[in-house]
Amino acid sequence: MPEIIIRSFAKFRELFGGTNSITVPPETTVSGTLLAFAKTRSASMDELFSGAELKTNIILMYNRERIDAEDAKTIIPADGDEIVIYPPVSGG
Amino acid sequence: MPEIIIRSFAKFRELFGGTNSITVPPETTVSGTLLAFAKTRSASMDELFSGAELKTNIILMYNRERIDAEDAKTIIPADGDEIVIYPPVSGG
Amino acid sequence: MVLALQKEDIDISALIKNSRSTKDGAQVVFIGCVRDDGNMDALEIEAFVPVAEKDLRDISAEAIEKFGLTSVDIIHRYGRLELGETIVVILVGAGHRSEAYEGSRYIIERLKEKVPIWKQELSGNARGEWVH
Amino acid sequence: MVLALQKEDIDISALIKNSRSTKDGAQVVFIGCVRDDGNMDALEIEAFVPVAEKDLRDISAEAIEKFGLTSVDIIHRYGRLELGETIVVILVGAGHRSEAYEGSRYIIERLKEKVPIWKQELSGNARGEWVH
Repeated sequence: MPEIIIRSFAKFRELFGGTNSITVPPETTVSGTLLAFAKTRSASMDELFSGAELKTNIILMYNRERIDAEDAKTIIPADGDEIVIYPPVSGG
Repeated sequence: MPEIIIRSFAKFRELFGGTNSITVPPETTVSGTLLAFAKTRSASMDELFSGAELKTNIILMYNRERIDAEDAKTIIPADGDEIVIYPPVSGG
Repeated sequence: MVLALQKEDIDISALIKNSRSTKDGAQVVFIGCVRDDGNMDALEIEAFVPVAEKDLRDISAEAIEKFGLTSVDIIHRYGRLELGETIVVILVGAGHRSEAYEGSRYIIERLKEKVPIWKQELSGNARGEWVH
Repeated sequence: MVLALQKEDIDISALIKNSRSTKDGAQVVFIGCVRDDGNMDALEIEAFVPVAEKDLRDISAEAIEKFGLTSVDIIHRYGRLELGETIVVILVGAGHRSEAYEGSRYIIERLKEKVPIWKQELSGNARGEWVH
């Protein structure tokens, strides 16, 4: 079963830790991987999902490329791939 | 008869010299003083006047305060007063 | 052209000197600083550095293309910054001032909407709000 | 707050350091430079210094009033300046970036329309056009 790395920044890092990994069944999408991850922590469920839908203010990267919530429902990460999640940015 | 100082900058300084003085009859306005000054030099007549009217792109100061062409027709400088004339500015 | 994230303070006069060319009629420098809003005594700045640096390169290329800039430098700091310290410096050069102002403004707005950098208020030893 | 005309080059980093306060979220520095337009190899800048300095004080007060700036510094050089040299530096501080950008732009536009300073192109030993 593929093991996927989940990296979190800022508020998400404080809540979930900076780097996690989760093992999911084959053919699990990015969205499904994050849902499986969220179920492992009570804090993350409410922060990341509204019901079964990823919250729209979460920024997602798959292997260092930005993806949107629709992409997250179709992309199937492979073993060792990385998903990055972060809240809206505030530099400058 | 009052002696009026006329200071010129930039292109006008090159044409007329930086500081001049001119003696005019009592009760001569700023505009009249400049007309008398212009008549002393062929270059200055065309640069400063269209007919008897001061050109609109000339900036005027009377004793270090900006005045407009209308003011120039009413203000009567006293002996030792200063009129400054300059072309449009271009700093920055 | 310096496009970087760093912990150290930023040498603004070296940037100005190194990026100036005789093609420049104007340079505009934007400096973001830690403002005392009364709720904190420092900021902790977190960045996803490799992605942020790639984003700065992309934003710089966009701004050069869009405004015909002659140069762009962007340096953003991370780590703990005290009140009054420099957070970010954006320096652009252009033939004329309009492009320089507009290019500078474009870069800071794109940076704030896109680049993975976050600010958290610190008060004494306590970690406070994430600033948006 | 430095509002001055001078022949000497301008120490921009000293200005930035001296004007910064913890009320500032942003500083914007506008630098005007001698651009090589292909027709000249230097500029001669002439100023009516006492009036220009009074105008800079007036413009600074207007900008502070209009945009709530925390500080304004304006230094304009005069005399002979070579290609690539600094002509003018305008530094403004503000709580937020919008006011800083808008205040800075306001000041340079007012300076260009009002303050008695003129530029003449020099080419070798020849005096050329007055620039507008």
